[in-house]
Amino acid sequence: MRRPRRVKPLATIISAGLSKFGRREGVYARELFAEAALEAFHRVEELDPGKDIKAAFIGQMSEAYEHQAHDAPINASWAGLLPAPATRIENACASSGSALRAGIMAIKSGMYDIVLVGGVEKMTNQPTPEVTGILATASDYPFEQWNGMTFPGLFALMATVHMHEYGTTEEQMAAVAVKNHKNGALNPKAHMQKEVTLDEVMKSRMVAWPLKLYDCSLITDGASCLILTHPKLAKKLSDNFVHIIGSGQSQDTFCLHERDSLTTINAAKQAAQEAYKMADVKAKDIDVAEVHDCFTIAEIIACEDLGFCRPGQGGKFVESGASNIGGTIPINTSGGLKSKGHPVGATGTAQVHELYLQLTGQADRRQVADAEIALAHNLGGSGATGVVHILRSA
Amino acid sequence: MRRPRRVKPLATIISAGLSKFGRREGVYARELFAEAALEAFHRVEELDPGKDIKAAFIGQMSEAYEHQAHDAPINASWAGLLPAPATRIENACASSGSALRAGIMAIKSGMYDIVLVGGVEKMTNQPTPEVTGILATASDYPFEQWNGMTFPGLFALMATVHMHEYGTTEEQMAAVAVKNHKNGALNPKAHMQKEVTLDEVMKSRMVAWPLKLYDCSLITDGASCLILTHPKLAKKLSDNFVHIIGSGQSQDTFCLHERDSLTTINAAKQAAQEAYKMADVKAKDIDVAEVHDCFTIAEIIACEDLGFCRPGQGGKFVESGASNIGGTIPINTSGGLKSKGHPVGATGTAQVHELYLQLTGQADRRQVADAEIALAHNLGGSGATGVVHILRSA
Amino acid sequence: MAVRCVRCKHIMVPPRTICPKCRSSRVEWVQLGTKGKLVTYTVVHVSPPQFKHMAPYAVGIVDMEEGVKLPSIIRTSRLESLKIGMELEVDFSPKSQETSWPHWPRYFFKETG
Amino acid sequence: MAVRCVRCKHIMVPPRTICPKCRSSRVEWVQLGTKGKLVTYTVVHVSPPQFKHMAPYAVGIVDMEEGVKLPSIIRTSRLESLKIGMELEVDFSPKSQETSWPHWPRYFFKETG
Ligand SMILES: [Zn+2]
Ligand SMILES: [Zn+2]
Repeated sequence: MRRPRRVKPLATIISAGLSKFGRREGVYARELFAEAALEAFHRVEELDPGKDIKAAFIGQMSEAYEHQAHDAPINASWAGLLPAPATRIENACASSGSALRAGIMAIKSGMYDIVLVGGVEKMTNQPTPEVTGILATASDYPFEQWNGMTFPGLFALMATVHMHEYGTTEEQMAAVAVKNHKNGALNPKAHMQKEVTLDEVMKSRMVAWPLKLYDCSLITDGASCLILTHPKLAKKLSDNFVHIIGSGQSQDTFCLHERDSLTTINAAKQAAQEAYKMADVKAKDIDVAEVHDCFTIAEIIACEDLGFCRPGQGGKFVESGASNIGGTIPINTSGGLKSKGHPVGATGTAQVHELYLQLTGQADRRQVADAEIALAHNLGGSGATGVVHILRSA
Repeated sequence: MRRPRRVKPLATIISAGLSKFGRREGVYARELFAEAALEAFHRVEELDPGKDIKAAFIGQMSEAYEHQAHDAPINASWAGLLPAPATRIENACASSGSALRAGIMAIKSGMYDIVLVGGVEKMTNQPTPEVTGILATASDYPFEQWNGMTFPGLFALMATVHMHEYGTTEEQMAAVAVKNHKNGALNPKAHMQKEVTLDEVMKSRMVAWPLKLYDCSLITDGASCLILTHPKLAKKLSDNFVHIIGSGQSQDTFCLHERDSLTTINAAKQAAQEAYKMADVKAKDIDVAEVHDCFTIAEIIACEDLGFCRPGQGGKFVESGASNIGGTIPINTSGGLKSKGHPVGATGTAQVHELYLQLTGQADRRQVADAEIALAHNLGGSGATGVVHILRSA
Repeated sequence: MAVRCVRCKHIMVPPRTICPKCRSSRVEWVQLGTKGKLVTYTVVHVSPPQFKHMAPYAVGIVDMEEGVKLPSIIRTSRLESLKIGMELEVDFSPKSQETSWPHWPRYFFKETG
Repeated sequence: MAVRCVRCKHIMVPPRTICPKCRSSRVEWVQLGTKGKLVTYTVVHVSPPQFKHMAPYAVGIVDMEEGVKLPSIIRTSRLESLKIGMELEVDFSPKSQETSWPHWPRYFFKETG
């Protein structure tokens, strides 16, 4: 295998933390965030977080769940950070993917030497129809929300075309769910640690045809965070660090009906090209990836957009087992949004948390052997925002 | 006067735009943002915005006004930016102050060479009690919202102590309103272009004792933006540019009851110290300032926190005329949040827009003679977030 | 219902003030026709509270004769008859009484004929 | 009602899991007393919809004997008698029937005696 050129890292991750994902009744977002932060702090005993961490960027999608905006200072101060400035970053489901980018820029600009990035969402205190409505605020109000479109609905519109153009089947989509639940069953932090059969997925109730309940990610409470620093400082602070060598973010039209193609998510494709170029790696160099499987069709499209398989072949790709743990490119070893859960604002950095574990050999029963280069793929909304990061083990 | 050392700029503002502020009925936030962006684009004809602007950071406080989250990509694409990635920054009333900082880091990190920063809020499609409720989400839900506290209420709690400790009077607070309305009457973009008398302010109806209607900033629709680049590139692109030489952001406890003192806003004081140090200037070097007069008491405290007068002397300072246009340090020449209006997410960069006009000699009837160094002071919530920027003419 | 860029003739729905193709800010209103073809569709079973009374209902994207596409609810009593490529026409008839939604021209699509 | 840091004894309201003074994560519950002094107050005339039925009403910050401060609604029939430094005591009696607010111990303050 070609050894990619070792480019200079943008920033280095010296620690990562994740709250338990699930229905966390009676717990506020700020407490979830503190739980994730404490785990991250415990990995780097040399760090005095309240003194050493100089700024925080925290992804959170909605003020509606807890009637609380301006949440970043709350979350940060609950994690013991004060007076370090905290800033909320919101790009729907890509909120913490974008927060990670803000953190990278903060480090790379030289304005701060150690920063915390992360995300959080507390969703389960609202009933499902309300959550559906809150999530729908990330789609266009006058054109999409007003036309009765939901998030499953928007991704279903893509699935319908993918099936029509490429012959993708409902069973292939279901195979994504089966794989990710199998992985999630190995992850003690996952919301649903339970395997599902193809038959169970196929027979689950319809949400937005052709997407069924088990094609959809979970409504979950959770938080995630990472501690970033300069590559040089990393060695002094941590024995387990990984380098960020590529970061891309791009944008497509907000509404689906404005796009030329519905079988690809251009923002993610462009973000990946940017990140690949920066990192000087190619799709075939990736050893393990977390992709944004908010719906099973999204993972199929992601595999195509990221170049793991050819356009239209994403369904066959997952069916082949190539993306299983032990396959050529294991995808969503954490269980993904599908089984680990999708606390919207937490998702981007939760993906990177899993890759941090993989690249530092701490992924336990989910460990991918000899993983050196990893990719995280995070979408906002129905793909108006795409964020891709590439990591390299130290 | 001591000439401050000319430090290397963090980034350079090559253009600025502002929508008309006011009740903009039937207009969406995205249209307001495009209006501000178009104005900024027209100032730099050499720029091809859709091609040259590489990223956008857009402050917006609430998804509730238009049932729309994930707004940054919408606002940016309405301004013709695609596929440049757009990210929403939310820190309540300091949202676009923080967005400006994200833009500075983006430039200084070398990841982008030209970025757009700005902010927008469309507030008037909700009735005042609902707006009061939406704004209250920027205060703590379980402890402040739940105890019936509103934003005027939180600042009133500070005013009560300021009056008790320093003998500050309701008339001194009213003097802030009179001054800022006088300035706003000279600003064609201001929401209320109308002078008010001390008597009118004193007799206006009570909102939260001792704050009356005319002590409160306006509920306004509006947008603002700035175009940032490297100092070197600025000369090629614009004849009217100003340098950002200091940027600070700090954080205090989220709730008022957790603070040691209620007569100062520590987050702003610390942000100012950081910015002054970076810029190597002192309070007395500032020629013109925009400060966060969400309530009249806030301007009084700001003048003390920024070192324009001694602690407790803010009331006498405004009464003395020192902060009038023509005074020793003109404050809120734009009319401030009080008279220009306070479309929450737009405020931080709207303040800098005014200072851009002042430092490039384009402030028309509000022009401060020979202004070279300017300061912007932006608060989030009841002062959990403080953001201060210092600018220097080219 | 839509605007067209005066410079490059790009048609925009939603209407906007700057053309995303050529960045011109000169745009003009255009009237779209009434017919189009279904590009894609889904049937929404789990809906937000405002649409609960309609569920399950079909939504889709319709390619109009002018080359512009519109998102829309597809009114049909036969959800199983929906097909990519089928012909649809605009239906302006108000059947529901949403009040809290935006003041935007309300439209639906239905099968032709 | 409050938690105290086991290491540095700092009392925290709202209760939290990491001490903001010494960053210890060992905290314990403490029971506060019932009396305190008014640090500051205001009378809210323009309120959010949920509190409209009470307006005008007083809110303030109360300094408890333990040195911790609490935000609270101050129940009094004589709004004009409020004064910084006045003595107050906790009043747990439920008088309103908020339902959509958090499950947090509900408290008010009133004048002593
Ligand atoms: Zn055009
Ligand atoms: Zn302590």
